[in-house]
Amino acid sequence: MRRVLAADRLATAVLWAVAVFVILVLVAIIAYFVIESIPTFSLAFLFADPSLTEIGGIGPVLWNSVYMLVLTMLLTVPLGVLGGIYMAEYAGEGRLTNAIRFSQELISSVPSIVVGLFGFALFVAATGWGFTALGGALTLMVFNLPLLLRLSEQAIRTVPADERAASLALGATKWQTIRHAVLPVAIPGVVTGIVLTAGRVFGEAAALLFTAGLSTPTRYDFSNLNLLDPQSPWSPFRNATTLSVFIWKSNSEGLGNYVHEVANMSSMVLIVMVLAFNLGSRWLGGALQRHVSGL
Amino acid sequence: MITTSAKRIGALAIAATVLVAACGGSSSSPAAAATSAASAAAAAANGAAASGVAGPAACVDGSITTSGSTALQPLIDAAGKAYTAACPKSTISVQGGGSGTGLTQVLQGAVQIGDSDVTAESKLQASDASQLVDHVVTKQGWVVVANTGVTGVTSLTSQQLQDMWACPSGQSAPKITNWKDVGGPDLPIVLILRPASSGTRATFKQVVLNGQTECSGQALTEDSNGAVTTAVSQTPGSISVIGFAYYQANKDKVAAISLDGVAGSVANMASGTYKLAAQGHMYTKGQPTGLTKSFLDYLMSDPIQKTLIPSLFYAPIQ
Amino acid sequence: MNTPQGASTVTATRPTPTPLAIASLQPELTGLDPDAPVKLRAQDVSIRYGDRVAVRDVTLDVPEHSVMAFIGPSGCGKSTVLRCFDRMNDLIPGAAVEGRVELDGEDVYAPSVLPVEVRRKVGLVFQRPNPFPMSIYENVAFGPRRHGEQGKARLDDVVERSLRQAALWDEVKDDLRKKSGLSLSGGQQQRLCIARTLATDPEVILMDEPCSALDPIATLKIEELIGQLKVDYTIVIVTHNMQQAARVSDRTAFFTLGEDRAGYLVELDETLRIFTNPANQLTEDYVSGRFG
Amino acid sequence: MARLDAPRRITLGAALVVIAAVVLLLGFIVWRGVQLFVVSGVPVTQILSPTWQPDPLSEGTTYGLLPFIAGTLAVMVVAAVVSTPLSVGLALFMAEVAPTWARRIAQPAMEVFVGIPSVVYGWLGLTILVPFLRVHFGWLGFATGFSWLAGSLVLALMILPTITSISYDAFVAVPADMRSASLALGTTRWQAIRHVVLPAAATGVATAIVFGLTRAAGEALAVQMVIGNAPVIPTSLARPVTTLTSQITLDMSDATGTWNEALWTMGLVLLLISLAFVLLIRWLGRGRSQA
Repeated sequence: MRRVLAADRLATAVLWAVAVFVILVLVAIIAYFVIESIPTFSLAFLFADPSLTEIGGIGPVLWNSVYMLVLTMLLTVPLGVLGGIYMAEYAGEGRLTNAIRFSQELISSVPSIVVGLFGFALFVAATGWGFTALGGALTLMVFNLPLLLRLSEQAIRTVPADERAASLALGATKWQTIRHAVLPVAIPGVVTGIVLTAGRVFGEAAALLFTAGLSTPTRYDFSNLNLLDPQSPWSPFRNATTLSVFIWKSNSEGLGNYVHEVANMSSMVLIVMVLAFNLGSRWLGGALQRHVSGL
Repeated sequence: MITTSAKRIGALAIAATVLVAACGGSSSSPAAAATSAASAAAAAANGAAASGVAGPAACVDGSITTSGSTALQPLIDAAGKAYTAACPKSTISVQGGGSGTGLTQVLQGAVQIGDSDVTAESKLQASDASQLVDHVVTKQGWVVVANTGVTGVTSLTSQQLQDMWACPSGQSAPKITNWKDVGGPDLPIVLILRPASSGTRATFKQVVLNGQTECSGQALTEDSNGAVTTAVSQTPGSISVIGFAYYQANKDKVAAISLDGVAGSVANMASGTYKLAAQGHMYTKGQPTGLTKSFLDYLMSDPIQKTLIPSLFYAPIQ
Repeated sequence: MNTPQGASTVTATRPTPTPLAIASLQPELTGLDPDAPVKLRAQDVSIRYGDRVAVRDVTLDVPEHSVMAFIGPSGCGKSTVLRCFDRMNDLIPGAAVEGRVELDGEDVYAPSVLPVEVRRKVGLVFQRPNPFPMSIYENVAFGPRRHGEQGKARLDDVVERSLRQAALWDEVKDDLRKKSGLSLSGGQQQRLCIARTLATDPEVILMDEPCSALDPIATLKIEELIGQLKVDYTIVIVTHNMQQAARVSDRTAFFTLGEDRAGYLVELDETLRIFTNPANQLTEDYVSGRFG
Repeated sequence: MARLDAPRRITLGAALVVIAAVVLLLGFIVWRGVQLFVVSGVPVTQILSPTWQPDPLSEGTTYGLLPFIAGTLAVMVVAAVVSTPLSVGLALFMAEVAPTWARRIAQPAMEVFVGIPSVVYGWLGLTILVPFLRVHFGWLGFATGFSWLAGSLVLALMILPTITSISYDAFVAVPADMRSASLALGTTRWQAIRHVVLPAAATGVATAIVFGLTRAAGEALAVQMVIGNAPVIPTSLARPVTTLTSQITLDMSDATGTWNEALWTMGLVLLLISLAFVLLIRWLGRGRSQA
């Protein structure tokens, strides 16, 4: 009896210790970057151009991260959500469903560097586009689409069968039912899925090395709205180093003097963005949930 | 092979590139032009202040990308900045990636200029290399650097370096594995190599090692000049090779070692007495035109050769 | 403690002694032993979940080797009271028990008493059969093993004895180790759960609506089993089924919800009395099906 | 097949894009991956050689991928060994032990962990872990700090949230009944966890670990920054080793010709490894649905 109780106490203590340790590691990581960044950080860092010889800034790469995010989402969201609708509403169990599901699982386990190689061969070399934001976004789509499709499917599946039956019983067609009865209820879940997928775009680097390019053009002219002009910051046909790639690049190609400071500050900005994204998505998901259920 | 795949879809690809390039090159909506003009003066002043280098004699609009050698990158990057500062309607993207990247990509048409530390012939098949046109724009050098903890060793001979680097046939370790054998402290030597595909490593192997194979088994391999610099500065007993510019930017973090009694300096390289040097190549696929030609010409002009190149620790081409 | 309400105030409407005293007046009628020692006792027990009072001021005694049934409408706190005897309420965050709960005269909520010790003496059979996803044998041997029994022969003995007591032995003896507990029918699963409880050698068995998920035939088997088990054990059973309470129990406690939504004990008496001539109008209404 | 209405056709089309992407990706990688054997005529068995001598300028060019495959597996396995106790422990804590307030901290913390990009982990490893190992564990043979262990520790941190969240789901999926049943039999909480919750969630936890391994096998940049990239068969945790992914990132940009083909073959090998993991996960999942 005493031994059993001692084991229980010990195990509880160990589990607490593990939890505290892991959380402390996380806190330490964040604190490290914040503390390391404070002496050199200024708001100008967020907007200035990168430089090989001085501290510079991350303006263009920050813009590129946001731009790539939007572009990837523009490509991924319609396909992912529509595919999710198919899987949840139309697909029965069968070979096709099985094939789609297997494809999902396979792609989500393929190393991102391999997806990057694929993107390089297809979207960079074969198309002749060179390194472009579009090539990067298409590559990111390849491995974000299955995830989003899965998450939307799950969100749609959680809508109770009663909702569908009620709508169908009123004489609505299947599509009307999906459109007006199912989707509105599933929206919060779908949005959470979109946000989760989007978060990965911020962090991905390996798949973008060989697709969106490593250079950081400066002097963005935001009044240039010509989407085909590689000089325009709005154009998908241009190099687009994202913040994650930039951190890797500044370690490998930075000239030395400020590599540390730049990488630390960039990491901090990246972590803060991810944090904000997380909090934002929780808030958005909650707000949507209230909005939908309040209707 | 990338090249075969590229050829197959060649026609399509070229069509696409031409379309994009055409749209890109000729695009100057009135609004954009006005804004660009307005910001031109400021940008030019900015650029000039940053580099202290005069721009090109004549501007050509457009957008090009160069990629390749990280050793050449600081030079091309600075030249590109100076060019676009003076010519606000042109964009020059400068990427690293390594010499092989530059050569492969210029061959594929992914970039307009491929920068390389080595000749195309040494990297590509003859049929591919013959499609490329070589533009030698500078001479660059590398310094053997050691961790600052390695005291008392300021110069090494080629023979010593060979004994530290190369594997005698049938051996898994080099002849010299401790600094004390070359007059330094009692500290194991840690070799830090670049990837076997890198131009820096190829040049060092050819010039210093006489083509002998490196003992890669126990060595660290780091990706690029920057990563090597970080690793050498951190790792006691380490030795590696980095470009002049990277050394100059990190003088206080790593210790330079003279080669055969000759210090790695621009003057020694220019005079030909420092042998760990090579020409910096910029390759185009076929003869250059438009902005590409203008940029290459600019690189050969006085502001670059006489001002920028020495300031970044390269040597001019006479 | 607040002024006593609930049970005591309600029974006070009739000039009779406490319910237990009534039962003891007619031993010849019920066959109950009036001198049987008290096994479980709740004294002024109130149970709260956070701010909400779930049950208030329950006072009752359960004599040894007898069966007591708890009946009453949904949400009246029968299960809550039941579970304070083996401290399973401790597992619900925010649950707090006031008053005194005794097992053999000892306070089970005393700081020095460990829930684990209480639960070894007081077994609990759940509403839905919940065998572990392991073999029948392992299910029954689970408790003894955890309590330190290692010997194979003794474990075999315990398993066989418990399964026999639970009237399941003949049905499962051939595939004790082959079959998962989950592969049995609902009624068999519930008897397996009872066997599993018996294997830990408890003194009291609490049953929380043990038949509500079972069909009538399985229910009957469990009821027969309860009749056999009371010889050796003290049993408290919560049930929704009044016939079941009438069939299996010696005494019945009727709970209901007060105005404040808190449950309280209305009346406790021998079962025959509760179903034929209850003291309280509420009880009468409930057992005759007029409310609840 | 019945006639399809428009919405059905459109949504089906979207779903088929996933299959198309997989087929295209598989086709491409396989096609490029076999060039080494088909076009350059390197014997298939040569990739099992321990010698990586790809430089066409040196004699005895050999495309042995064994150091990379062995390195990938080695780094991955040690990462899982380090990460599993921590992440399963944390998942158990969150599912079984944590009071509400602690869970409210731990859950969002895990989400933030998932969100931290891998390059950031790599950068941390390079600037903190590598020097730390060298300075404090130099006596154990960490001459440079760049090592198998450094790579595994960085990976362990990266896969921690993956294993945690999947095994947490597995623990939460164990019916509350099971725990109550155990406790009602007079077991301690730890006994209930050890003998009821853990066995019931075992396949889920196994799946979580395999997911973690998959992620570890595929991670490129973070590992490459701290592992030293020496193409040798791993023999000591303190020595530099290399992996498939890091060699691809190192050489892909510079290697041409047959050498380049060998890198695509590495990509193919990686793909086969992840395929094996997917099949393993499916097999585990099947076991669970039967139970």
